[in-house]
Amino acid sequence: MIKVLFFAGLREQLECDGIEVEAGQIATVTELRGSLQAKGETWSSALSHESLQVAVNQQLANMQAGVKDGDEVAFFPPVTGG
Amino acid sequence: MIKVLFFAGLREQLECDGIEVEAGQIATVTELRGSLQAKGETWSSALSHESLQVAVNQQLANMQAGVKDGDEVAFFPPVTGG
Amino acid sequence: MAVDISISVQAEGFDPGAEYNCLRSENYSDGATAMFVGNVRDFSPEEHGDEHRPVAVLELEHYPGMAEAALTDIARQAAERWPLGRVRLIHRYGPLSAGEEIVFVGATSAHRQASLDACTFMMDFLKSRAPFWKKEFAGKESSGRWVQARDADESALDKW
Amino acid sequence: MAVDISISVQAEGFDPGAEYNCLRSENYSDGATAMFVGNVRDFSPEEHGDEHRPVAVLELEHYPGMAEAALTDIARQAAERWPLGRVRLIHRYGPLSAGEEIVFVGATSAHRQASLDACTFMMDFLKSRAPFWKKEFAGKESSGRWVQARDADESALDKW
Repeated sequence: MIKVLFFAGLREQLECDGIEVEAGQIATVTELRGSLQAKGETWSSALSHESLQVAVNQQLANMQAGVKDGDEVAFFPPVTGG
Repeated sequence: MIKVLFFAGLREQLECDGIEVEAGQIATVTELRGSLQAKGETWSSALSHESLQVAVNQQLANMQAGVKDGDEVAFFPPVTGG
Repeated sequence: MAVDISISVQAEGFDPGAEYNCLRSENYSDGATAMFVGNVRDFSPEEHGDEHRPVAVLELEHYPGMAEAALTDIARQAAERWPLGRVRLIHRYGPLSAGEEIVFVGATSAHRQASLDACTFMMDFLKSRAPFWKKEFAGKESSGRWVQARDADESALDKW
Repeated sequence: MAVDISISVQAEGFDPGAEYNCLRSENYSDGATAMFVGNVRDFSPEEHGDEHRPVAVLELEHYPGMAEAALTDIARQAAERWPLGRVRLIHRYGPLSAGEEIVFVGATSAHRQASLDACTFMMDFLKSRAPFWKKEFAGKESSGRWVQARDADESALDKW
């Protein structure tokens, strides 16, 4: 399984903190995102934002990054701390 | 009279905190310095250092700056505070 | 000489004076200490021409685990670039009132420019690379508004 | 909006935590506070290849009157260049022991970069334009050595 987390505005839009996704054929963040977008209109739209950020195993990554069973992947809007 | 002050290493070399100088024909810092250098070997040498700094009425100035009766002129080495 | 790095991600407040004392305690080799503190403002500057909106409460969301990792990484990067003695980073999360401290960045060095540059560098990276998100509330009853990331914060990284 | 500038040239010590509190007190508009503190090191780095010399006491001489004027001028220059809320400069004189605070520079602003740049600017000018001179003593019995001005401090002004 891949553990998927959502933060901030994205978490609110999806009304979801996180879900577990079967790794199956998923090899990249892009593929993971695609499988989530298939869940419906809200997911498709929320995860298509061009400023969408991603972290794989708590490290900032890009959409081409590889993912595998056991990974933790987080999606979130641009950060605004500091 | 012109009030002349010396600080730090220069004060120590001259063994003098400050003196009063008759304004007379003195119109610039250079002329004031020349009249002080006439006081002897120690003064001549100490005041000829190329890094010598000067302030006129508590504002940094250069050797060409004008001086007149009633002014306060200070000579000192490069500052090292902060 | 190993750099002494200390990171906290916490809900509790902190005391910048006490943090200064920790940076200085028994530290006789570093003559320079630079610090930056970020506090909650009572208004939100609008980038797009609206009037300033009042802010009573700022809610800070974070990504536990990654937040600590990101701060540690930022501090290590600073320690690789400048000769630092001690580095301290604190970032709070949860609800904060106007005036409260959000973030502390401190660095000691033998060189003033190194300590100041390191603080600027760490704040720049923290703004654009650490997983924290701010939501502003004008009052207790109001619904919040997520703070939007500023292009200027992303481009601030270009200078490093 | 007038900048709130506060200058002290003093023999007594100061508490950076208390200075921070003054910069922040009732200040809800400036989200950014940058500070720099300079402390007495227990050694003198030799620029010319000698070994580090121990320093037990640093004696700071100053030009009373001009010192205050120079600090005020530096703070005003900073306030003209950046949108600052409050500026605080403290410089001590007299004998100081290793570890003691020498100088404090603090600035608040709505913008982090402004507060950090202002502190760097003020330290750079303070180093090369304020009438203070340091003399180092290795111990109570030893004769002192005047600290030599560094070319790097003068050239640090070029960036402004």
